[in-house]
Amino acid sequence: MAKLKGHGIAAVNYPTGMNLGGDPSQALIHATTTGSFVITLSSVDLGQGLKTVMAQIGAETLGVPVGTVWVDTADTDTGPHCMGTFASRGTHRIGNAIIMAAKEARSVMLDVAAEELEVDPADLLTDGKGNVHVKGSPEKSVAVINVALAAHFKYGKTISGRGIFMKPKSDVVPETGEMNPDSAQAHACTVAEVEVDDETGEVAVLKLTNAYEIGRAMNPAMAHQQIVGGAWMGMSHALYETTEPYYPDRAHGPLDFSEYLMPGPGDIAVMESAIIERPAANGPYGAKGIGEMTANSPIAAIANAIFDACGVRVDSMPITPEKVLRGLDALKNAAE
Amino acid sequence: MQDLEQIDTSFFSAEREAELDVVGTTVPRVDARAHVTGKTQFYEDVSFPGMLHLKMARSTRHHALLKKVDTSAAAKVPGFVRALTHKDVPNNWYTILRLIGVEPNDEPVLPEDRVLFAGEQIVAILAETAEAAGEAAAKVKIDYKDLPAVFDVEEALKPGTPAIKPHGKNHFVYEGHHCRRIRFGDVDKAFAQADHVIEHRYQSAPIEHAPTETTGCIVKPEGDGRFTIHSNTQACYFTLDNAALIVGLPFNKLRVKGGTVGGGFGGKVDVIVEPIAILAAMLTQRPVKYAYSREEEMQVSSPRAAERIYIKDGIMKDGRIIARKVTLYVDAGAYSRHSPYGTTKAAAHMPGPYSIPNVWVDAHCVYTNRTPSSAMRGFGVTIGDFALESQMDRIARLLKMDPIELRMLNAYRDGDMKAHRKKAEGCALVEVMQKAAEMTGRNLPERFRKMSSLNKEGV
Amino acid sequence: MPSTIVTLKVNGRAQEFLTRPGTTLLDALRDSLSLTASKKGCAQGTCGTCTVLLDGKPVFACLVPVETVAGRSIETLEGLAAGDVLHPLQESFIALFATQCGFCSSGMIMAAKGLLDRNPDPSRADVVRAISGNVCRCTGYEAIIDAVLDAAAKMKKAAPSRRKAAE
Amino acid sequence: MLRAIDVPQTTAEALSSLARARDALVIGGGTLVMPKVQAGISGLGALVSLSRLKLDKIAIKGDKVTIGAATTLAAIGEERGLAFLQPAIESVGSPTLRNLATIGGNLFTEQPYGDIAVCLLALDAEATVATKRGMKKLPVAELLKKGIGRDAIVTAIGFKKPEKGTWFYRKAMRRAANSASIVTIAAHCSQSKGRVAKARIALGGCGTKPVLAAKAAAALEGQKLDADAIAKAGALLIQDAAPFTDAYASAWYRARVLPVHFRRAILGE
Repeated sequence: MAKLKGHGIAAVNYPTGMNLGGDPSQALIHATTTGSFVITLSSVDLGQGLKTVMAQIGAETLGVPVGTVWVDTADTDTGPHCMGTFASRGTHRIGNAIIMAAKEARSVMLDVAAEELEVDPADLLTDGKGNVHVKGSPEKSVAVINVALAAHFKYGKTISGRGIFMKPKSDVVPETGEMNPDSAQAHACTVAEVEVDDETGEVAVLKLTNAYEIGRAMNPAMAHQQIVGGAWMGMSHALYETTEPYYPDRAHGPLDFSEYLMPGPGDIAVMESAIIERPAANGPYGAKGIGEMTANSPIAAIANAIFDACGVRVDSMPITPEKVLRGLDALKNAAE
Repeated sequence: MQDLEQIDTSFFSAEREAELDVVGTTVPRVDARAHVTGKTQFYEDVSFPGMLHLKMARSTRHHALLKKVDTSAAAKVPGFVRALTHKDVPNNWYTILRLIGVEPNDEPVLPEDRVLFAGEQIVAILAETAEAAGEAAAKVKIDYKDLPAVFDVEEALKPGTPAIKPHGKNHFVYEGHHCRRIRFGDVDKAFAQADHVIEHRYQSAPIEHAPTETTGCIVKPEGDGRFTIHSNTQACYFTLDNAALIVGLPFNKLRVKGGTVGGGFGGKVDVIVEPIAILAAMLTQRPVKYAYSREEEMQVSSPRAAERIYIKDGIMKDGRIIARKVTLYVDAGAYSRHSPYGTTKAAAHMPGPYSIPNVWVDAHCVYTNRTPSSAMRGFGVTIGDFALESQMDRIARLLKMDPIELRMLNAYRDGDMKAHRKKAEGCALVEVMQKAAEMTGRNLPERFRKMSSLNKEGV
Repeated sequence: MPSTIVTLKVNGRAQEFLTRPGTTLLDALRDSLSLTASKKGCAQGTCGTCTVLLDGKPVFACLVPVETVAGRSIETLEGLAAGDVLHPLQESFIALFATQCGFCSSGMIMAAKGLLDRNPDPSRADVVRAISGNVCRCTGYEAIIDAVLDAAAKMKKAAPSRRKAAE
Repeated sequence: MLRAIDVPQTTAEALSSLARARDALVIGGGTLVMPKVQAGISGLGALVSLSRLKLDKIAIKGDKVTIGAATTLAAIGEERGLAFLQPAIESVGSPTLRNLATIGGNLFTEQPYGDIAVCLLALDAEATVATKRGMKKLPVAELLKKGIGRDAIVTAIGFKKPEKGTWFYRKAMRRAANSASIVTIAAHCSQSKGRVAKARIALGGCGTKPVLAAKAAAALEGQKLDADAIAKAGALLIQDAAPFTDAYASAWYRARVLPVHFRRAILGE
């Protein structure tokens, strides 16, 4: 018995905001008289953290504390249109719509603050702590809540903004495939280290080292969540998952989580990752989107590491112990 | 966070400049406290008095004519309320891609005369409890006449294989073409000039999104002629628009309320459960719940498509790839759903993040008698990347080259023309490899350390 | 189908309700008592989203006919925080970003509580074992394991002072 | 749909409850029956629960072990006197499942689950079965082959604790924990003068129920437990096994790795 170790690498790009058909998303923002801003959307949070990142983008553009920005979403009666949360479009599309809406709302907020402070709006800054003040004289300031109250009760103005992001529909030239199918490309490289049991074909992923380029890590801890969870899914795809274990044979399809195989908490790999940022010109604060791409580079990196470890090239997913062992047997037979 | 990864600011430092206060910082998740106290409301956490439960009688055959559907035994189950068949559906076509101009309609909401996959929904049963609905659904008697089924993508395209689709072909038609094509340069000429030509086949099997929360919805009639749909859809308006077209209601009679979704990964964009549940609520004027069981989620909800990919490369001794020919088959299963779009995305992704002067892609969207596949995280790209990057490893070994150096040599850079004729910008493939090399303690030769996505130095 | 009256002690309070034969503990909690923190991810005992404590031990509530546990003590996620004060597990799950979609969180935290109640000083392997019946599709488990260990460390630190306060 | 769930206080009540309802099933920990109930098994009208029959005691006298049928796997795993079984217990499901699953239920579990039944078969355990006509003892080997009939209840399981160094267990899994079995091997090889006196080998993943590998066991008897003897016995395992294909592994793979895991089980690799 031997445990054979090997390394493999894979590098990928990922098209974010993939779109051929025009897929707009809208955002509305308004100030309440309680010192908060509400961002209204109809977009959906799948757990990736859309609500948190959208609040950050809104707060950044408005220049107010993130704790005073609420995201009200996923209701078609109250929120403006959004195509949905898929295709790594959430951060990119909705983020851009929020920036547009927040700029408009900010401009009204500064106009009202300017009236209150009797200065030119162009001379005003937000401090990110809930105040608007005059450039160079932080003591000459007014609280955002007071601006909101003044707007409503004194000037009869709404502090609000409307935003939309749309990439026009791109048709494909059927003869050549000419098209404009994405908004930005994110990048990843994974180096996998594996161990193959030469008697059973079992593969253990010891370590995944990942480098990602994602435009901008909007919230590093949440980018980390996508990285760790995505790389786990990639490892799972590489070695375990399928609804048809003997594809194209339809038999033996798993019906529950006992039969549908995925690595459990006892099977996870050591992970080390780094993020590089190359802001996208068309992304909100340069963001490209990270959600989908993280699962991709680990798959081939693991496949290549298995080859490196034991000389077996498995070119069908998932790479089950059976496929590896059949490969090892074939190598042995060829050598004999 | 203990081991939050570093953001390496030494790359692209000129482009990174921006003064940001909130973006780029770790702020706590706004939903975390509700998650850990159990207060987050998922769609299934609401319920209404008098709510009916919907369960489907499903096909046990891969491909068959429906000779007779008999619900009389089901109707005798205590708690049975009514059955719905295709006759009850005003516009009996799923339309998920109709809104963005993808035709033809090819999937009935409830089948009229035939089933195309095992697990296909045939008759909807409404009952007072989930148990009664399940028992009644099991008692729907369906007489089938089996038809030949096809399960292999290349088999499906062979002349002589019976067509399983009404349009007479086992593949989607792209503007008159049998597949989505990319034609860039002249691959055949380049193969003739190449030092090496290698071709390999890659294959994947269908993969389930496996969210911990299964797909489902609860539809409530509001008494003013409107219906509120509590759903875990990934796309509220997509669901609203498609459902309205099927049930024949003006769009403004529907209201979709989503919320936090218990995992999506692309699996909750199909709009399969909502239209039939709305219809059931319309016909009974009672709240209706249609939630997939775990078994349905695993075997009936659309998976990530299986793909078969042939890659043929023309390579020079120095490592330059001068031609790449890709023949790709997406196993769409019985119906289109989002697969025609995913296949286009797969074609556009070729030849991977590399600048190759001659590229030829035929990407086929093929119908077989299996569960329809659809979007999943990395749609159209994930399996292609497995094939591309396995192939790159093979090339490196063939040339006895370092696999990082081979990739860096061929990596696309700003200004390069991609095979689908879009100029590359914002590239960073070179840099992620430089970073990965550094992290794994590999010293790249100076030529490769100096490479950049911004220019052609070292190529 | 005669219904029966069942009494449970849920989160320290006696709860009485009417139930149809074969109703699971999970359905009883969710439908009869409106305690919806526990989720129904599979109804087969394979996902762990319904994990609650039965007399202090974690069980899959979807596998327990509620009539068979009448009179016994149940803990759910709703009972974990003392008013506004979160349990250390809850605090650590927030602080270490151990939740994403949140659907597994209730079961994960209850499985972890079952562990920490019996073993205040768990190893990483103990934590892995304790949550091995719980599926998470988002996080890759690492943050969850870290959060449970973090909570254990916090509770250990707090324990001596708590004892002192009691004296 | 269930008409009734009965939670009797005595075994006699449970038996009469079963006798009354022809469409009733016994339920122990619920890990086998409840998934079926919730998937909507047809023809099931009632459940008779063992939860209040107090069948959850473990008694160890010398090497004689008696375990109540409703004892949970978790409780067995915590019993110091049964430490030899702990690796097997740990290999079943998760701690959460083991807080419900019972040893009696394990006897009725279809492979590739039910590893404790594989152990009980290797231990030549005996089940105590309560029927209308009274109590009877039934070897686990026979119970696994024939079942006990619809209206009987397993109340206890007894076996002799193996001597130190004579018990071997290994389960090949797809995950570190919470995995069904690729193949499971449980073997009791009593030894005398450095040679195997008597061997009893049971296999999981090699049939719908655990099976005895009689030919391999016979080949081991009289031999030293060395690599050569183990390899020879390992090659014979398949003669008594009928590995199957499921979502975990193909029949080919199970058969192919069976001797490997057998060797690892015996040598403790």
